[in-house]
Amino acid sequence: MNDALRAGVSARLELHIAAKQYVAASGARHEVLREIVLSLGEGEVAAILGPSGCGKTTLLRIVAGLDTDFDGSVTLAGKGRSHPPKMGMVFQEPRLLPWRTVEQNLLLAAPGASAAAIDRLLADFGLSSHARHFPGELSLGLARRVALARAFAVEPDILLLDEPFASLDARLAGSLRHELAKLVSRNRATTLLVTHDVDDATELADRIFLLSQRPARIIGIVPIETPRSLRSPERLAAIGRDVIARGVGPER
Amino acid sequence: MNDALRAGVSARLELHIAAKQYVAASGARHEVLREIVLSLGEGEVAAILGPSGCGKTTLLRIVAGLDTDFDGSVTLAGKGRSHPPKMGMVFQEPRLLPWRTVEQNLLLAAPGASAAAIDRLLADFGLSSHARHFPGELSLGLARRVALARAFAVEPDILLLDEPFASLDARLAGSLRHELAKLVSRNRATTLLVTHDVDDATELADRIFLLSQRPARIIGIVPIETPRSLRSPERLAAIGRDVIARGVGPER
Amino acid sequence: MLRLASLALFLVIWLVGTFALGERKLPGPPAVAATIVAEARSGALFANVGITLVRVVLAFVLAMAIGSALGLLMGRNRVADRLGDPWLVVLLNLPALVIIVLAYVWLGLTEVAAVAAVAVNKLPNTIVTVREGARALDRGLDEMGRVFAFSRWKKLRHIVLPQLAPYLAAAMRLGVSLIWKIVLVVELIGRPNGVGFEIGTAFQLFDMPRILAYSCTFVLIMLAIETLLVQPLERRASRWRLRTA
Amino acid sequence: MLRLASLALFLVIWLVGTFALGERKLPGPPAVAATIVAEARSGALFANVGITLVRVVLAFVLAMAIGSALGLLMGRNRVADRLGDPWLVVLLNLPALVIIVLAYVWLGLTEVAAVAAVAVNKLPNTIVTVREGARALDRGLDEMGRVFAFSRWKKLRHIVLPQLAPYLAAAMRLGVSLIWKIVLVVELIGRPNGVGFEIGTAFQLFDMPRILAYSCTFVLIMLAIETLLVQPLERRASRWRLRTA
Amino acid sequence: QAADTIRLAILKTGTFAWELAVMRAHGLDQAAGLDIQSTELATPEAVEVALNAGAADVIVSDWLWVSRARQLGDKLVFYPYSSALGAVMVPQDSSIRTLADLKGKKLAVAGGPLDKSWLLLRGAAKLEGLDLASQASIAYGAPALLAEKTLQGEMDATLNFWNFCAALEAKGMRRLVGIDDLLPKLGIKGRPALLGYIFREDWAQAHPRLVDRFIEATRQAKERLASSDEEWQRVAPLLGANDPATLAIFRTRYRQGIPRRPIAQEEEDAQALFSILANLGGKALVGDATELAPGTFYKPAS
Ligand SMILES: Nc1ncnc2c1ncn2[C@@H]1O[C@H](COP(=O)(O)OP(=O)(O)OP(=O)(O)O)[C@@H](O)[C@H]1O
Ligand SMILES: Nc1ncnc2c1ncn2[C@@H]1O[C@H](COP(=O)(O)OP(=O)(O)OP(=O)(O)O)[C@@H](O)[C@H]1O
Ligand SMILES: [Mg+2]
Ligand SMILES: [Mg+2]
Repeated sequence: MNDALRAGVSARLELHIAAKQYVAASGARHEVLREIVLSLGEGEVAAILGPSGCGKTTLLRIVAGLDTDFDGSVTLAGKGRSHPPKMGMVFQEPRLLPWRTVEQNLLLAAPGASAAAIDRLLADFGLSSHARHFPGELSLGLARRVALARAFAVEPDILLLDEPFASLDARLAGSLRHELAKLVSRNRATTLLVTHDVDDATELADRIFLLSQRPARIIGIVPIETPRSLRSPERLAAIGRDVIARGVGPER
Repeated sequence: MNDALRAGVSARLELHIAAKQYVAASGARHEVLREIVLSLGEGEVAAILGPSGCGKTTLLRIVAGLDTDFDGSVTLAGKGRSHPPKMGMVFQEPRLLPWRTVEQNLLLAAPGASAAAIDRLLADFGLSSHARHFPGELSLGLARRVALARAFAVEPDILLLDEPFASLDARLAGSLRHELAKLVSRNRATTLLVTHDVDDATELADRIFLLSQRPARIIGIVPIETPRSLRSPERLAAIGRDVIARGVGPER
Repeated sequence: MLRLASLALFLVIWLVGTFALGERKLPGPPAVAATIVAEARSGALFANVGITLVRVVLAFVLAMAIGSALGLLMGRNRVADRLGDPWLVVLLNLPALVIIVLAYVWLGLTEVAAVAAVAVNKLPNTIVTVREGARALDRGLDEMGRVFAFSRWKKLRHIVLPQLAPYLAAAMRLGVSLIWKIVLVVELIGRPNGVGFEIGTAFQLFDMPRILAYSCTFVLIMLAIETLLVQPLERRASRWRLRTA
Repeated sequence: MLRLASLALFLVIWLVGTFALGERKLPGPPAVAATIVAEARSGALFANVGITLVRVVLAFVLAMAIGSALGLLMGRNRVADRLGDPWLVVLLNLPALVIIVLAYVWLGLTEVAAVAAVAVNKLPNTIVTVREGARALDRGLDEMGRVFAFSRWKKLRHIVLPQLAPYLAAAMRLGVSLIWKIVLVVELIGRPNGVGFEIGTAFQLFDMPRILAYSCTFVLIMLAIETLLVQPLERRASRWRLRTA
Repeated sequence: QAADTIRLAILKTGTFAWELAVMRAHGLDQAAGLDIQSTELATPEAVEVALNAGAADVIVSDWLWVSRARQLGDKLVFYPYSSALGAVMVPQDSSIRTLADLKGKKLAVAGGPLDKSWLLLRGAAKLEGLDLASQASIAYGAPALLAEKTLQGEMDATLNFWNFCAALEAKGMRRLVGIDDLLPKLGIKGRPALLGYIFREDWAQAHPRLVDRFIEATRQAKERLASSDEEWQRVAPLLGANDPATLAIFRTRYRQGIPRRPIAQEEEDAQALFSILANLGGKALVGDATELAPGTFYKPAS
C-alpha cells in the first residue's frame, strides 16, 4: 500500500550532507556527518539507528533547518503545493515552555487545532489530568508525551522524531507507536524517526538507515516492504535480527 | 554470593513512605506515593518498575533527601560506621554543570578521585575524546553517560539511578550494565535502579519492585535469588515473562 | 505581615536614631509626618509629587521601551552588539549632569528637555540589563519556536519575554529608582516645580524635615506600588516556578 | 574593529554636531582634547581622576560584596526577602541627596562618609539585580550539588556563581556607572577634590569644555577597562555558551 | 607663639576665595597669627553641609540662614561680609527699560523662589502694581545655566547673583536694575549686608581674640582688592576671566559690596528686611519666626 502510493509522488524530502563539522569551544573541529544521502517520499517513514553520539540529532537539526552550517543541501516540499510544509518535531529533550501549561503548550504550537482535537490528543496520550499543569510539575515521561502530542497536534507534513518513546514504559510506548502509525497514514506525513530501539524501527519504518560511529556514514539500508498493518511478529523479529546482525544491536 | 553477604549485615536503607502529596501551582493536591515500605541491605540492588508518571523519581528524591515533605521516614546507614554514607545519583536528566568540562564535572563530584581513575572511567564510558568538552557540546546520550560516570566516580555507598541507560544504543547499554554490576560488587553499594527496561531489571536486580499507577503502591516484589554472575539468558527471560505478566510489560 | 513588621522596625530605629542624634541631625518621624501634612494641606505636596510622577512615568516608559528593544537586539546580534557597545559605555559613564546640561542647552528649559534628559540617563541601564538577559536566552526553546513556525510576535511573547522577565523586573525596579534620582537633579537644575525642585530649595535652607517629607512621600508611593501592583503581578508571572522547599 | 569604527562614527557625529550647534553649545572634540591635555600638564587631571577612581573602587567593592551577599540571601530565603524588602524599597527610592547629606552630617565631611554614602546608594541596586538572579537559580543543579555533598563554597563557586554571572555582570556594569554618577554628587556636595568637584566648579563658571574634558577622561578610562579587562574576561567566562548561529 | 588654627569651608568659585587668595599672597593671615586651613567646595550647599558636619569653623552665607538655625536651637552667629546683591540683566538692545516692562516676559531667576534678591524684586514690583510671579513667565534654575540661557537669547532677562551679573555685563549685557537700588523703595535706608561670616557662638566665645583677628585680616584683604588692579590679576583665574575690562567691572561691583557700616545699623536694617522677606517668602522661607532671631549678629568685643 505504501509502495503503491509512493510511486508517482514527487519526493518530499531530499537530503544530501557532504560533510558536517562542529567547532568545539576549545577551537578543535571534528567531523560528525559525512556523505549522507537520503530521499523520502510522501508518507514514508525512515528510521535512523546509530550508536550514541554518532550524529543522529545533528542530522535531524539539519533537516529541520536549525543548522545551516554544513556542506550540502536539504529540500523539503509541502503537501500538494503548500510551501513551506508544516513541520512537527520531537526534540530529544521535551523543550516545553515552562511558563505555559500543557494545554497552552499544545495550542501555541498548533493554533489551528480545535479544543476538541486537543482534548482527544491529551486523552490518547494519557495526559487528560495534566492539561492545566506546568511542565515543571510533570515527570520526564509525561513531559516527553506532551512533546510528542505537540508534534502530533500540528498535523504535520514532515515529522521529525528524536527518540520519541524514550523514558516511557513499554506498554505506553507500544500504544503511542500505534498512534504514530495512525497519524502517519492519516496525514501521509513524511517521517524521520531516530531511535535506539530496534522494535520502534521494525514496527514503524518503511526503510531503516543504519549509521556508523562518528563521523556518521550510512552503513546499511534495510527496506521493509510489508505494509505496517500487515507486519507479523515473526516478520518483525526476523528484520530485527537482520538489523542487529549488521552491527547496531544489543549484543557485543 | 549476594545472599551470603547480605545475611548478618545491618540494613543500609530503610524507607517507609506513608503518603506523599504534591501541591500543584493551581493549588490542587494530588497523592503520588502511598505506603511504600522498602528495606535494602548492603550491596543489594533493587529495581523499580512502574508506569510513566507513577512516582518513581519522587521516590528516589525522597531517598536522596531532596524532598522531605512527605509522611514517613528514610534511614540511610553508611559503610561500617561512616556517616553520612557517600551517595551517587543519576538523575533522569543529566544535570551536568554546563560551564564546566566533562572532566571537571567528574572531579567536582568526586574530588578524591585520582586523575588515573577519572581517565579510566572516561575510557570505560567511551568518553575519552570528550574529556575537555562542555556539556553543551555533547549529544544527550553522551551527557547521560557523563552523568553515570559521575555517579560511579564518587565510589558510592548508596547508588540511586533514574533510568541510567535511557538514550543509549543497546550495545552500549549492555556494556554499561556490566560496568554497573562490577561497581556494585566492588563497592558493595546499596542500589536503587529505576527503569522501564525489564532487561535492566532482570540482569541487575536482587529484587524487583513493581509499582502501580499513581498514587504508586508496591503491587509486586520479584526476588531474584540467583547471583548476578550466574544468571543465564533463559533464567532472565523467565523472570522477565513473570514481570510482564504482573502487568508492567510491553504487551497490552 | 513580615513586611509590615519590618517596616515598623524601620520606624522604631528611626525614632531611636532621632532620640540619639537630636532633631537637628535627624528629624524624627513625627516632625516629618507633620511637615507632610502641612504640605498636603497647602496643596503643594500634590502639585509637586504629581508633576514629578508624570515626568517619572514618561521617562520610564520611554527608557524601558527603547532600552528593551535595543538590549534585545544587542544581546542577540553580534554586529549590533559590537556597534552599539562603545556608545553604550559612553552613555553609561557620562555624568548625569552633563546629559542634563546638554539637554537643557539644546532643547531649551522645557519639559521635553527634562524628560529626554532623564530617559537618556536611564536608557543605557535598561540596555545593559536586558542585553545580559538576551545573551542568556535558551537556544533550545528558540529552536522549538522556529520548528513550529511561531510568528515573530508569538516568539517574543511566549518564548523571549518570559525568559527576560527577571531581567526586566530588575531593570524596572532599578529604573524607577534611578529615574527618580535623576529627575531630582533635573528639577534642581532647570525646572520651576516638582519634588526635586522642592528638595533643592529646602536644601538651600537646610530644612531637613522638608527634605525628608518629600523623600518619604515618594518612598511611600513606591512602597504602595510595590505592595499593591508589582508584587502581585510578579507572583502571578512566576507561578510556574516551583516553590523551593 | 567594529567597535573602533563605531567609536570613530561617534566622534564624527560629535564633530558635525559641534559644527551645526557651535562651540558654545557643544564644544568639539579638539577643544575638549586640548583642555584634557592642559589639565594633564598641570597635573590636576591625574590628581582628580585618581582620587575619584579610588572612591569609585572602594564604594564599588563594598556595595558589590555586601549587595551580592544580601541579594543572594533574599533571593533564596523567603523570610529574609519579606523582611528585607521594605528596607530595600526605602533605600532604593531615597534620593541620593538625602543619603549623602545624612552621611556627611553624621560622619562628618570625611572620606569615610563620602565612600559610605556612595556605597549605600549603590547597595540596593546590587541587591535587586542579584536577587532576581537568585530567584531564577536552577533547582536541578542545586539538588545535584546536595546529592554529591558539595561544600558551601564549592556550591557557591561552581553552581551558584556561574548562574549569577549574567546578573552580576549587569550589576557590575550598572554599578560602576551609577557609583560614578553618585560620586560626582558626593564630591559636589562635600569633597574638596575629585572629578565631581571639578565638574561642579566648571559648571558654576559654565565652562563646558572643562566639564566635557573631565567626563570624557572618565569615559575613556571605562572604555579601556571594558575593552582590555571586562570583555576578555566575559568571553572567557561564557566560553561554554554555544555560539548562536 | 604658634598661630591659631581656623578652618574655613569656601566656595571655590565664590568671592570669599578671592579674598583668601589675597590674604595669603600678602601674608595677612600670618601677620594676624592665624593658621588658615581652607576646604574648597563646589556648591554653596556644600559649604553649609561643611559647617553642619563640624568640618569648618567659619563659612560665608546669609543671616536668614543663621536666624533660622537659631530658631531651631543651633546657636550660629553672623558677621557682615558683603552687601553685594543680584541684579536683573537684559540684552543690550532689549526693549525692556523699566521693571514694568518685564510684564509678560521670560524672566530667569537664579536660586529658586526663595532667593532673597528675587523676593525683594517681587516686593518692589508689587509696589508698582506688577505681580512678577504670575504676570511674567518665570524659569528657575542653576545660576550658571540661566546666565548661559540669557546670553543665548532664550530668556528675555535674568535675575542672577552679582558675580554672574558682572560676567554678563562684561559680555555686553545691560543692567536693568540692581536689587540694592530697590531697597530704599522698600523702606530700607542703607545697603544691608546679607552675606556674612558664620560661625558657632560657643566657638567664638572660646576664641574671642581669634575671631576678631580674623575679621580684621579679611578687612585688610578687602581693602587691597578694592584698591588695586594687580590684585585682580591675581584672582583672575578664580573667576574664570582675565581681560582687564571684565576685571574692572568685577572690581567695581565688588567694591560697592564691601560693608562699612556699624553692626548696630546692619542689625536694624536686617530686622526691617526680615519682616519684608517674611512677608514675601512666608513660612517656607523663615519657618515659624516672626522676627530676626535675637543674637543673630556677632558683636566683636572691641
Ligand atoms: N513539583 C511537582 N508539583 C506537582 N506535581 C508533581 C511535581 N513533581 C512531580 N509531580 C507529579 O507527580 C507524579 C510523579 O512524578 P515522578 O516524576 O515521580 O514520576 P515518574 O514515575 O518518575 O515518571 P517517569 O517515568 O515519567 O519519569 C507525576 O504525575 C507528576 O506530574
Ligand atoms: N554544538 C556542538 N559543538 C561541538 N560538538 C557538538 C555540538 N553538538 C554536538 N556535538 C558533537 O557531535 C556529535 C553528534 O552529536 P549528536 O547530538 O548529533 O549525536 P546523536 O547521534 O544524537 O547522539 P545521541 O544518541 O546520544 O543522542 C557528538 O559527538 C557531539 O559531541
Ligand atoms: Mg541525539
Ligand atoms: Mg521519573
